[in-house]
Order: sequence, then C-alpha cells, then structure tokens
Amino acid sequence: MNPGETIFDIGKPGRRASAQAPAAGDAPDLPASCLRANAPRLPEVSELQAVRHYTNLSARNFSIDNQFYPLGSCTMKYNPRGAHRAASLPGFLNRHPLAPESASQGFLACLYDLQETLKHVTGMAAVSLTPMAGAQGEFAGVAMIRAWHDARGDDGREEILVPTAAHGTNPATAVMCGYRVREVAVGADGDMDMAALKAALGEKTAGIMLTNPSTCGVFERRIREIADAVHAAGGLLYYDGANLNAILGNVRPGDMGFDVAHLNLHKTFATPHGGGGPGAGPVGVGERLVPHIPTPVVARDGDRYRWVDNDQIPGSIGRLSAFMGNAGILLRALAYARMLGREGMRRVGEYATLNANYLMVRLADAGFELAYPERRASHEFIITFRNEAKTLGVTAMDFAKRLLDYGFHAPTTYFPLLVAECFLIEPTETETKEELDAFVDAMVRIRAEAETDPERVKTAPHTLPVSRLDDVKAARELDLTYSFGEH
Amino acid sequence: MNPGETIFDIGKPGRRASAQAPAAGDAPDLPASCLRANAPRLPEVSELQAVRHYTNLSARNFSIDNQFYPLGSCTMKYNPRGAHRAASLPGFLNRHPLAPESASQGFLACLYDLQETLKHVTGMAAVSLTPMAGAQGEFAGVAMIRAWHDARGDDGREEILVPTAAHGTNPATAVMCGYRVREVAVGADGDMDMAALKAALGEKTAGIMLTNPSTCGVFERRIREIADAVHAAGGLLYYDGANLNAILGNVRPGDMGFDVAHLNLHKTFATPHGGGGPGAGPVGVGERLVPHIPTPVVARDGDRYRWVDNDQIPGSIGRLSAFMGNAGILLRALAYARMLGREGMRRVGEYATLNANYLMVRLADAGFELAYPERRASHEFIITFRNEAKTLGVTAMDFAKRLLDYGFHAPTTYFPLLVAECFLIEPTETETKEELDAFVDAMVRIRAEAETDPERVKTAPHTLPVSRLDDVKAARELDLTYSFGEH
Amino acid sequence: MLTSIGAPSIDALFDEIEPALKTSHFDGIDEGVDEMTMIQEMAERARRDEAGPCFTGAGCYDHHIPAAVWDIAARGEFMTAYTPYQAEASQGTLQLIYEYQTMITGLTAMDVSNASVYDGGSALGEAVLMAVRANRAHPSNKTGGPRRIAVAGACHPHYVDATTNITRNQGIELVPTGTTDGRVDLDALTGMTGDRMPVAVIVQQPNFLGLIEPVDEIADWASANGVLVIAVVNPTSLALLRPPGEWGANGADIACGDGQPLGIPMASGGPSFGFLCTRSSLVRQLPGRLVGRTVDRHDQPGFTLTLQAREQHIRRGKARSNICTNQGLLVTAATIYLAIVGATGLSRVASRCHERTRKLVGTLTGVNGVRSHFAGPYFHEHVIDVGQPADRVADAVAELGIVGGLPLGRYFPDLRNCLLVCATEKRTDADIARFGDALQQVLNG
Amino acid sequence: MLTSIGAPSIDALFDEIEPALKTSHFDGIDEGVDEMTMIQEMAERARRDEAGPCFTGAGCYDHHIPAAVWDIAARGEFMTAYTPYQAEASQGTLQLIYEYQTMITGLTAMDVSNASVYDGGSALGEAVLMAVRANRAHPSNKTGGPRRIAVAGACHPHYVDATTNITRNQGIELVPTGTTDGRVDLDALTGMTGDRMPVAVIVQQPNFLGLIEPVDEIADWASANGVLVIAVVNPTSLALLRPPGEWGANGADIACGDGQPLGIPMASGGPSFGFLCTRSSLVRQLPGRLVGRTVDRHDQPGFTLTLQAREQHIRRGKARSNICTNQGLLVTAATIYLAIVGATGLSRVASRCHERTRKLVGTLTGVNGVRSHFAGPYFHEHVIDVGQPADRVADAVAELGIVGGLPLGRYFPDLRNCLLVCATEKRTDADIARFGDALQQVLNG
Ligand SMILES: Cc1ncc(COP(=O)(O)O)c(C=O)c1O
Ligand SMILES: Cc1ncc(COP(=O)(O)O)c(C=O)c1O
Repeated sequence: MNPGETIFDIGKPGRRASAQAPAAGDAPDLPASCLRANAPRLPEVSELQAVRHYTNLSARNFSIDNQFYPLGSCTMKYNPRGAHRAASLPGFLNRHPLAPESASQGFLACLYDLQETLKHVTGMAAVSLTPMAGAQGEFAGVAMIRAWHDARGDDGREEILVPTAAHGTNPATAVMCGYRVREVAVGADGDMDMAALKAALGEKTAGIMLTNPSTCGVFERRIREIADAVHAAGGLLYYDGANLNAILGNVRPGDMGFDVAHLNLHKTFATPHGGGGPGAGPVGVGERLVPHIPTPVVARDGDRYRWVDNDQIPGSIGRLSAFMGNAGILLRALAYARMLGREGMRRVGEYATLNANYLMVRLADAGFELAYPERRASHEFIITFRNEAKTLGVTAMDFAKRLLDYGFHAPTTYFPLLVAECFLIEPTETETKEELDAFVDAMVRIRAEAETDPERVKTAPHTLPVSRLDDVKAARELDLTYSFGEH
Repeated sequence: MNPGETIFDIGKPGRRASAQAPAAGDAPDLPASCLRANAPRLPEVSELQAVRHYTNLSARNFSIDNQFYPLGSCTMKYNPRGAHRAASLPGFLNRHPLAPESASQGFLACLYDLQETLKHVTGMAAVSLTPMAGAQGEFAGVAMIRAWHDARGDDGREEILVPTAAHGTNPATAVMCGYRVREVAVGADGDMDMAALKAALGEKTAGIMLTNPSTCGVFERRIREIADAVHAAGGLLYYDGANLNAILGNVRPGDMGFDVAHLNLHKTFATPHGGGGPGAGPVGVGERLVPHIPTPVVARDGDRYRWVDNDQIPGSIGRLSAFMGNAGILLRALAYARMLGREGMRRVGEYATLNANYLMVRLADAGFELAYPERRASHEFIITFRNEAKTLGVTAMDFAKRLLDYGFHAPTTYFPLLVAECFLIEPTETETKEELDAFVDAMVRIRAEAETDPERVKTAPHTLPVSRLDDVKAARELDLTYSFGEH
Repeated sequence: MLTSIGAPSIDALFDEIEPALKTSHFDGIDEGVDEMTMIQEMAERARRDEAGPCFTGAGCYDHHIPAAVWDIAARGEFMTAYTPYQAEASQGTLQLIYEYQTMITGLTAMDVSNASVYDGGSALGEAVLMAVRANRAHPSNKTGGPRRIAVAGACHPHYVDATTNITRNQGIELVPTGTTDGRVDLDALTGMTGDRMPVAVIVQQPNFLGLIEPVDEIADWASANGVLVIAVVNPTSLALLRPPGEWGANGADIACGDGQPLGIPMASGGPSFGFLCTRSSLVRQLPGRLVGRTVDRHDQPGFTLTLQAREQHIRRGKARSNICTNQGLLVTAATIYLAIVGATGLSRVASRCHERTRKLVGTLTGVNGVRSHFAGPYFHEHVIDVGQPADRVADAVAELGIVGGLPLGRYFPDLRNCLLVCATEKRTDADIARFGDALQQVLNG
Repeated sequence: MLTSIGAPSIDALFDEIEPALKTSHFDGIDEGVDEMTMIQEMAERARRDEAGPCFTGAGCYDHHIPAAVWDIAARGEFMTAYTPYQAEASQGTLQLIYEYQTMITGLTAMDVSNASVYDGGSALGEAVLMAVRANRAHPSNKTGGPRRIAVAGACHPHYVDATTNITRNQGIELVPTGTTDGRVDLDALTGMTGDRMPVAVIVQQPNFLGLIEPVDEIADWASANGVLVIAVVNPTSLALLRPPGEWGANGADIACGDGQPLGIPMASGGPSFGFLCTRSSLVRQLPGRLVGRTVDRHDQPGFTLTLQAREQHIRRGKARSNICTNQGLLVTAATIYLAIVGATGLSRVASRCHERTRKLVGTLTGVNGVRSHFAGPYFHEHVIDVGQPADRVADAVAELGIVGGLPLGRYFPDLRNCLLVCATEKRTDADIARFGDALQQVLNG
C-alpha cells in the first residue's frame, strides 16, 4: 500500500461487497421529512480490498504478538488466546444484555465467580465489575468516597490528595467527582514525603489516591503509616490498581489499609489492549463502602444467580454504563484467572518482579542511570537519560524512537513527570531472559550510536513505515477527517 | 526476529506453555520395551514465544490478503471469509468422520447439494467429491478410464495422450495409473496440432487429458472435433478442470464432449491455498463412467441422506483417502457456490475473462510480447521475455523477482514449458482495474530499469526478508532439518 | 537471573515490603487448570445461555457481522497493541482511527469525532459535560446554580441513569420533559424559559420507544434559545434517517451513541463503544483521543494523536475527562464493518430491519389480545401491548426459546403491559412466525 | 475496460468459443444469497450434527487444540498464500515447513520428511510406491511379477483400501498376514519366503484394534530378509512409544501416518495431512515437496524448495508422484501445535489419553454383558465386546447423544459384536460415566 493511502482513496463509486448486503426492503414507511437526502460518504470497496487494506494496515503496528513491548505502567504481557476463545463462545457472544435471568445463568455464574476471585485478590469485602476501564474504576472509587462522606453529612471535605507521581487519570478523576486536587510531593527515595502528607491532611481531606507499587516503580514502604494518618484525618484511601501485577498473589490492597481499589483487568488480568482498549476496571471495597458500590452486581441464592440493582442497594452510586460494563472483558479475565489459579497468580507477581529487577540491574551495570538506585524495582523501574540529554543532546524520546528501529517497542517516556528524561520500563512476567538481554544489547548499541553518530539517533526511526512525524503540524493544521475530492 | 532464527533457536530446556499440558496421567500400563527412551526434540518455548515467532514468520509471506498474486494456472482470487466461517461451525468442526448417519444429516445434506451443484457446473451425470486435490482428481479420472476399458475387456490400450503444454500432474498421473504418456504438439496459435493428434490416436489410445482453456491461456477452439476423433479411436476424454474459472457459468466440459472432469475447488471455488494446500478435486463423470466413480458418495432418499460405498458401486475404483477426502474444503466450496448462485458463477467467468483481456491488452500496448497475439485471453495469458533476455540479459525470472520488490507476487514463470522465458498471468475476477493498472506500471518501470540498470533487476529482490536464494547450494548441501547443537 | 541481581531468592526481591503485608489469604481461589479444562467449564456455562431468536433491542442489536470483520480485527497486530502513543510504530491503529473518524462523521454529518468513549451511556455523560463546558454563554455559568440539561422525550433510561451518575458531582441536573404519545412533550420543552432554560437538550432519535421524534422543531427551538443540542442516535438508522448534523436549520451540536450495531456482537452489551462527534468549533471541548493526519521528516503522509493537551496524561486535573483506555478494538471492528458494507450495504441493512420489524408488528398484533401501543412511524423497534404484565409474558416466551422483547414496566409503570420489540435483518419469516406462535400460546393457551 | 480492449461487450471476449457450447443449463443452480443467509442455512445444518462426547477414534481423534493454534494458522498470510515457489516472497511458509520437517522427524526418529501428502491413507499409498522404487534389489523387479507388500497384523482397513486403489495399476498387490489375538500372525509373516517374499511390510503401531504390535521382531525379520519396513504411526502415541526410527536393530525405512491428532479438528476427517518420513539414503525417492536451508546473495540464511527434480512440475511423467497441492495449512497448524505443547505437553496428552482410555474400558466392562475382546496392552483405543450386534448398539447410544465407538462388523465379520472405543484427554469422568450409563440403558434396559 502507498503511504497514507486510505480506504477512501482506493474506493470507486458503486463498488461494494455484494455478499454483504441483504436484499433491499420495501420503501420505508417513514415520512419523507425524516429521511436522509444523501447517502453517507462511506468506503466503496470490494470485500477483498477491505480485507487487504486492513490486513496491510495491521502490519504497521507494533504489538505484543510481534514485539517486546516494555511499556511501563501498561503491563503489556501475553494475552492468552484461550481467554479470547472462551469469551467468544457462541452462548456468550450472542447473549442479549437484557435477556431474562433464566436464560443468563451461565453468564451470571461467571460474573459471580469473578467478583469472588477479585475479592480474594484485593482483600476487599465486595466487588463491582461494571467500570469499563481504570479511569472509570477510579471514578467509581472516588464517587463512593464522596457518597460515604455525604451519607454521614460530612460535607466540608473538598480535597483529594494525589502524589505528584500519580497517573493523570487520578487528578482528572478527582475533578470529575467535584473535588479539588491537592498534590503531595514524593521524596528522593521514591516514597511519599511524609511531612508533606501530614501538612496536606486536614478536615478538608476527603481522601487520597495512591498506587502501590507507585508509578516510581517502587513499593511505598510506609503504606500502613500513610493509611493510619489519612484515616485519622477522616479521609479514605483509594488504591489505583494499575500496578497490581507487581504484587499479584503476594500482597493485597485491602491489607495495606485501602478502602477501595480498582483493578485494570486489561493489565493484570491479561485482556489485550486492542490498540487503546477496551479494558475493565472493577472496584473492590472495604466494609464501609459496600452500601455505595456501583450497580449492577450479581448475587447468588443457592444455585441461582440474579442481578442486584439500585432498588436493593439504595446508597449505590448507580450504573455507569448502559448495560454491564465491558462484559466480554470480564469473561476473559475470569478465564485467565481460572488458568492461573492461586499459585499462578503468585507466580505472576514474582516473575514480573524478577524480570524487572533483572533488567534494572543489567541496565545499571551497562551504565544507565537509575532514578532510584537504592531501591528494588517493583514490576517496573525508571531510568533517566538526563546525562545523555545534557552531554550528547540525545533525549529519552530519541532513544525511544531508535529502539523502534531495533524491533522493540519503546518504554513509557516522560512519565512520571517528576523524573527528567525518563523511561518507565516494565518487562512483565511473560518475556524471557533472552528477550531482556536483547533489549539491553540494543540499549547499549544505541548509546554507542548516540556517542558516535547522534544524528542517527535524533532522526530515528529509520526503518518504519514513516519517519518521525510532525506533531506540531498535526495540531496546527488540524486534519481529522478525509477530505473527499481533495486528495 | 533474526534472519533464519528458528523456533529451536529461541527454545530453552524445560520451558513450556504451562496452560497447554493436562495433568499427567499415571505411569503408563505398557511394557517398558515399547516405551520411548528419549523425549523427542520439540521446541521448548512459552506460548508467547510460539505466537510471536509464527506471527512474525507469517509476515514473511506474500498472500492474497496482502498482495496482488497473478499466478497463472493457480486462480489466486479472494477467498471469502464467510466460507471459512461456515465450515468452522462447531457442528461441522467437531463431527467425527465415522459418526453414525443419524448424527450426520447436516453434513451429508451439504455434500449432496455440492454434488448436485457440480453436476450442473460441469454438465456431468454424477459427481464424486472425494479426491483431495487436482492431482488426485486426475488420478481418479484416469483410473476410471482404465476401469472402463478393463470392464469391457479392452485391455490393449496402454497410452494416454497429453498435449505438450499440459500441467506436469497430467503425465505424472497417467504414469501412476500404469499408462505410457504420449505427447501431442500444440500449434503456433495455441490450439492443438490436429495432424499430430490424429497421428497419435489409435488402438493403443486409452484416452487424452486436456484442459480447456488450455495452459496456453486460450480456448481450444476445435474441442468438439478433438472429442469426436478421440471417441472414434476408442479413447475417452479427461478434462483437467484447473482452468474452469475462465468459463464458469458459461461453458461446461460435459457439453464439450468430455467423459470425465475434475474441478480444483481451491481454484474455481475459492478455498484458500494455505501455502500449498489443502484443496479438493471432485470428479464429474458422463454416463459411461458412472459405474466407476470413487467412493464414498452421498445419496438421498426423501429427506434422509446416506453414504453410498463400494458395496453399492461394485465397479468403483474405490476409496482414495481414509475418510471423505478434504471434507472441510467441500463445505467451503458449497458456501461459496451458495453465495454466488447461478448468476454469480456466470459473472466469475465473465469478469475473470474481462480482467485477463484488459491486462493482456494493456501489457501488449506497453510493448510486452504476447505469446499468442492473435488470440483472446481466457482467464489468463502468456507474455514472453525472450527479447529482453536476448538483448538485455534480463530473464523472466529476473522480472519475477523484481516484481516482488514492487509489492506484486510474480506470475507463474517458465510454464508452460513450450514458451520460452514466459509469464503466465492470471489476474482473476476479484482484482480491481486500479490494481491491474498498478501492475502494468510496475512492469513498465522494471523494463526501464532493465534497460538502464540491468544489475538492479538481475539481483532482485532487494526489499524482502532475504535476497535471491542459492538453490544450487540447497540441493547440493541438503539441510532438511535443524541440527541441534550445531547452530 | 537471581545471580545477576545478586539476590538469594525471588522472595528477597520483596524485601522492602513489610512481612506482615505478605498474605497467604488466597485460599479462596482455586488451583489453576489447563486451557482445555477452562474452556470446557466456560463452554458448559455458555451453553446454558444459548437462546433462540432475539427480538430484544433497546440499545443492543442482533445484526449480521460479516465474517471478515473479526477475522481482521482480531489479528494480533490490532488486538495486542497499546494506545498509539509511539506514532511511528502505530500507523496501523492511527490510520484506522482517522478512517473511523471520517466514517462516523460521514454517518452523523458532524465535523469531528473522537476515537471513542466507553459506550453509548457514558458517551451521553461525556456529551453533557462537554455541553456544559462549551456553553459558556449560558447564565448558569454566572449564577453558579445547577446546570440543567433537558431530556426531550423518551431517552434510554439506562443512558439517563449513567449520565446522571457521571455528571451529578459537577452540579448538573437532568430534567425530563415528559412525553405525549411516546414522543417529546414539545410544550413542556419550549416552556422551559428563563431560569429554567437548560444548557442543553438531549434528544434520542429514534427514541427509546422506537418512535420518530420531531428533531427539527427541537433543534430549531434550541438554537434560537442558546441551548445546545445533544443527539443520541443509532448508527444503523443513519443510513435511512436524517443525520444529526442536518437537524433543523443548524444541526445538532453534539452527536453520540453506541457503535454496537456496526459489527459488534451483542456479548451482553459490552465491549462495544461510544461515539462522540461535534462541530469543528467545539473540537477542543471533545474528551478522548483524536487522530490527525500530518507528515513525517520526509514529507510523507502519516498519522498521529493530536490535541493531546485536552487529555488527562498531559492536562491532569484540567483535562476534558479522565478517560484514558477507550474501546479501540471495537472501533477497529466497526471501521472494517463500515468499509465492507459501505453505504449501500448499510442502507440495505437499515431498510431490511425496518421491513422486518413492520412484519413482526403485523404478526404479533395479529395475536388475540395484542396491539400496538403507540401510533406513528417507527424504525426497527416498537412497543406492543400484550394486555397483561409483560415481564411474566417475556419469561414465558423465554421458556419457549425466544428472547422476546423488553418488558417496560420497570421503567414506565404505565407501560407494565408493554414489550419493546425489535427485528433486525437476521430475523427470518420463520423466526417471526415462531415468536407469534409462542405469544399466542402464552397469551391464549 | 472494454474500450481499452476494443471489445463491444464481455460477451465478445468469448467469441472464440463455438456458440453452441455456451450453455444456459445452469437452472438447476439456485440464485445466490448474501453471506448472512448462507451462514444461517449452514448453521442450521451444522446444528443437526452437533453431538455429545465422542468416543470414536479409528484414525481421527478429538484432542484439545490450543486456541492459539488456529488463531495464528488462519492468518491471511498463511491461509491465502500459494505454494512457496517464489522463495523470497514465501520465507514464512518455507521456514515453517523446515521447522515441521525437524519436528516430525524428531517424533518419528527418522532422518527426513517431506512437506506433507494428503492424509494418512494416501500417505501409505505413497509409502508403498516409494518402497517399490527404493527396493531395487528385490527379485520381483527382475521377474516382472507382481510386487507384493505384506500387511502385518491389523492395519486400518480404510488405509489398506486407499493404498490398494492407489497402487493397483502399477502391478502392486497387498497381502495381509492375518492376525492372532488382534496382533500380527508372526508365523504367517515370517513364512513369506522365496517367491512370496514381499518387497516391504506395513506395520501399524498401535494397530487398528488399539493393540501394541511386536514391531522389533517384524523389523528385524524384515531387515534380515531385504524387506523394507513401512511404519504407520499415530503421532500422539510417539510421545510415549518407541518411534519407528528405533524399531528393531535398524529402524523402519519409511514412517507415515495422519497428522490430524496434532492440532487439527476432526472436521469429518479432512482436511488433515499425511506425513511421510524416511532415511536419508532414500530422500530422492520421497514424493512431494521438501524444504532446504540455504543462503542468499548476502550469505544470510534462508529457505527454499529443494530437490524439485523429483516432482511432477519438473519431471512430469518421471516424477515420484503426481502430487502437487498438498495439505500445507494443516502442516502449519500442526507445527504451531507442536511448538506450543512441546515434548512435555505432548507426552502429557499421550499419557492422559492412555489413562482415560483405561478408565473408559474399566467403566464399560463394568456394564453387564460387556467385556474386553482382546487381552494385552493398548494405548488409547480398545475393542470391547457388547454381546450383540454392535452397529445397532452404536446407533442406540447415538440416540442418547454419544458418539460411542466404531462397530467393527463391517470390517471383521467375527467382530460384529465389537466396538472400537477411544478416550482422549478431553473425556472427563462425567463423559465416561455418561457413556457407561448409556450403554447400560441400551443393553440392559
Ligand atoms: C497508574 C495508572 N492508573 C490509572 C490508569 C488508567 O487506567 P485506564 O487506562 O484503564 O483508564 C493507568 C493506565 O494507563 C495507569 O497506568
Ligand atoms: C492446469 C493444472 N492442472 C492440474 C493441477 C493440479 O492440481 P492440484 O495442485 O490441486 O493437485 C494444477 C495445479 O496447479 C493445474 O494448474
């Protein structure tokens, strides 16, 4: 395919996949005034053209199935095809969301089992599966915190604390829930600055949003002290479960003192990321928040399963989607959890940690600078190119782009914001030592290039379908849809 | 992946996809003497490694889903995914070949319908679906011819006539059936040399194997005259249906005078080629050969379907496979035929012919030499590079390899053998005019390169995962399996 | 590996974690099983939910999905890629989203679209938040009073619930206008003047009850009064019905809905995706990702995420929304679906659904005791009155192997005898006859 | 396009064809339908064949197939490619076949393998033709008499039939030795001396009746007498059983069989693939394609078809076989299967099948009137005697939703009361109990 050639460029008026149109119905029995005057501009291609176009487009992606993809905070691990197969069973795929309970017992049993599994995984009293991604899980969590304060008439609490290292969704969520965000500094060792925390806590504190291990790639060691302090101030603790993979099967947010936790099933429970989604962000809650969990949830009476809705949980923050969230993702997660089992989950946390520590040590030995050299890596860790940027003029972004040429997806760059010129590197447990070693080799080679031929690195990538793209032009001269007739 | 890196290179002792091994059974209840001493050398990789390796390997193929693939005689057209879906329905996929008839009515009904459809398509009296590819269809056809002569006690017929342009499977089949092959020349216009035919015919003649349109890409105009001559000599006519796409829905082998015909369902009926197979080569027979058709076939009594086996067709040449041939391919073909219907089949033949004639004229206009300039193309046609080879030293093979760099699969090269330095080009009906035009452009550009920079063409390809391979070394220093420990 | 690390055991890698936190409370989780056993268990459950023909719609529709759609969408390259942050390594996903943006704006006749939000329900929530941000001129922005959003006519009750729950904490209030004969009570709407003038009005077309709303009147009233119009639409219907961009004189301001009808299996309602489109002038208020076309260093065309400063990973607390992970893979499927069916295919699907539903309504109202509840044109859903509590009728019909429509009593007590039924292009004459017979049997023995 | 061609109509492009040949006899073929309708029709038929647990083997086995196998094998790049004649554009397929050749020779302990033939039955046919070519020293090559091939013991009757039909016209004759207690009659075999000395001997292990043949004795006798050994083997069993390359002192000369157990659905028995392996010294007698490793112009490793001079497209009438299209896609699946399960997984599958079958036999022989027909060890198939005509019993069991083994009377009249049963790793305790109950019900009311 030619560069930038879209499906519209290869279309031709009147062409279509003839096997894909049912026989036309009669003239519609609708008033002419409500009918569309001109057919929408959609592609006009044969089925072969569509298949070929999108098959070839797909080849322009990096993906786990093709490459090592050590994207920190994203847990890009292998997504077992068996889980996809299980969720694609006809009985699941063809189930209408509003089918009667009597015809939904298989699906409901799956949701119930997943609720139970995630209760154990998080150490929480109840789980609601409906949030459709991490950010919606966060929303549900903070909305429940708010509902709890409101229910107690404690309505002067206007602030949510968030560490400076937090993921952007955390502050954005707090604002969506009507809170002000107050940032709390992170110390030089990657742990929270306790003095800053204590200074921030007070009667305005509704709660705090934390992830542990944190996005600094280290385990927050004083977590129980933090929990006590927040609780003492009258606030609740929200756990951002995006990093749960590091401690899966080993440590539980509930035991750390959190009141509510979401999980990113698309990270820890291996549902594929789909080029941006879908995910699922179930929330687990401690006893205090049980009355507020989002609906619907599933209950079991003997061997019958049934929906539980707002009428039975009057304090619920209610439904957050039209139906049952990303139901199919929940099935995938259950299938994955079932294959792992207790021991498998423990191994996930252990090997994720092992791989990260190994890679960290190897990169440090190779001369890359660690952000937190005194610390163990969790399932991820940070290196910084501030020296390379200063002395060679080669930035983290340049390293990232050049890695693509070596066949590796780049780690997360420039996040968390508090470490300059950083990579957040998360190898995950499903990669082999050989793959990690090859990554180190590539990093070493790129640094050598940065020393001898920095232009090569600064103008990377050189071997991909496009070279480095002009972001500024993209934003200045917005071109968001194909202009028919102009190309 | 590194060049030539095999699945064995990335394995490591003891590594495995843990979710893919059931719990071990007890110690086997088998005498030690019959047990294997050492485990077989198989890959030792994780599931991710296997998925990634084969996903990346797949990207090293050209295929219809990715490229225009105008391989003459091979009918590389679009294989509708719907047919694949239909054949993959659980009821079909999980059916045991020896399941009782009572539990096989759906499958049997499909086979029956396909038999009936192919009877109409070929103009024959009966169809047997069992042959597993074209070559086995040929075998069945010639074996039936032999059975017919034998049944009549006419056992002095030792020769099968085959035109010089024939596909290699034709003479090979005749030999497998215990016949001698006698070649018949093709005239300068691509039609059979009638004098040569008549000279070859005689009492030794068991039959003739023909394809029409022939592999010269033209329709054998005197086919009825040929049929009469062969019949008059006491021989029968076998139709090689590999080229049926050209005339599908328009002309039928039975009407041309053939006694038996095979069809390549993987060509005309759009089942994918799978990197070499599978296919299916059903045979249709005229009245004379009905008593000899290979088993099993399917009969219908009212609304019940049943197998018909040798006990009911005592003259049958018998079964040619363990079960029912390539059953799944038969289902795909039925699905495809059902979507096409009568009119769709006619359009297949028409558009295949239109595309071939268009491409032929465009290439001729661009200065390429046609093998049969006076003739219409059938669904395919031949051009020859004998001039380019002589004047520029650039051969058909060089053009073929260079086309790969332009993103087109090469046409069939050096076949049929009787035209020097040739391409046999078959665009098929599922390609668009734009694709054909782009192919012409590439051909023109390559010829310009051949004139200005012949080395570039002679050393092509330059942009594929490997450059031109050393076939001679491959045959001299046979390396047919991975040598553990040596790499 | 432990040797390289210099750690004696994997356990040692957890040595920064307080030992008391290391739990052994995982006993509630069973031991793992192999893939074969897992599939067998799941298949046994899936089998229990296999049902006969589906006549329920209400936001989720049983359309035919061309086999090629998921064969391509499920390719590892699409399915196992992350969000396309590294543009050069994600041209496949990025170009596809650009094509999607073109198709969905083509369908809705809007200017711009994002790369998806979660589903139709949350899309409406985001649309409301967006309208509040966009309508800066509205008096409520000065008074600090509650920002009112009018819900004109019968909007999907689950959408209204989700939207209420998503927007509640930002002082936003949804105000239903009520209905007459199943459609908007226009007088009630246009009576919202002065203090009660809403920031925006939500209109679903066809509405939840399957009926056609007077969208031109609503849109023209709104634009005359500084009220933004939020359209909730079914994408299949847009092959037939006038698109939101052409409602009234000026078109809707925001169009949203659920992409499920475009090649996505019902799958219990998710994952599908929410689409969200708007006018060019409001593009900076759009939440979620946007893909733009640009050029690379060699001036070749390419695609990249753009206007990221609207998003949480850059703007954090000031972002347009907290959305991060969206529904990319479903957008991939919908894009391939639209490419394969094209405008002709989609309009055939739409007209076929319309025709099938008319046939269905004819068959069902032929059953003694059954009648159409609302008069007037409908697209592919309709309310029928079965003369007795519809939830029990639906259960009884389900026993006969038919998913027979949604009982409406739960949402509208006065419609307790009503079912909302739907027939897509997949419903054959035999299916419809079977439903008719089942209903006959349930109602008349 | 017609203008460029200079033709007035498409019809004109057919003007070299005698008008009388242009037929309108296609009325028997219905009009086409859209994909949706086609799938509905096919699904309706497929549904009729859905059956309960399968206990029939006899050459086709219901194994678990890891989901990844066909997700990858069905990728367009594998599925819609042609035979890898253009090596540079087919490295994917070529390297995969090279890996397959390595795996299958590893399993069989043979030196070389081709890239597949059609199925197990035709593989045996090709093996026989190959043996006849290879055994040039055999007296029958001089006398011109029929070339005899001994069939030692119980070989799959369909394989024997197919082989007979494929080889008959080349003066080849298959001679069964007969069996004692379900295994080879060794005296009959070793009594084939002088004129009756066969060119080759076929041995199936485990044999058609599920029993273990004395392969060492057979192989040693054969090699002492200038008779080639053709092994017919089940690839799953090779994870447990001694492979043909290690039979007797010198191993078998040719090993063949059906690859279906390696990740290929039963699908009515096809498509699967036949594998065919031999000694290095006989490589030039192998029919079908072979892939070799070589280097390119830059000395990088690569793969290509090799020794093509054995094949029909080069050698025509003198080719080793007429085979052209083979079963490539199934080899692709099998290769991925073997890579995913590995040696450990395959041996677990094998030992689990063995264990399940013992359990099955225990359960069935616990039913009144049922007993094991043959004593002695078996792998995953066994003959049980049900005390009455087994075909009727099988039909009755099928009515109860169980595919309950193959009635043997059709092949061996004296086994008319016998069923050949099999349990793979997929058969649960519940499945086995259900079969036991069904048999109980059928036999004892
Ligand atoms: C630490 C952290 N928190 C929250 C999120 C948000 O999750 P989602 O993208 O599923 O909305 C992410 C996702 O990248 C994350 O890494
Ligand atoms: C003209 C012709 N005849 C026969 C055949 C053999 O068919 P198959 O490859 O299916 O055995 C072919 C295949 O390429 C062919 O092109």
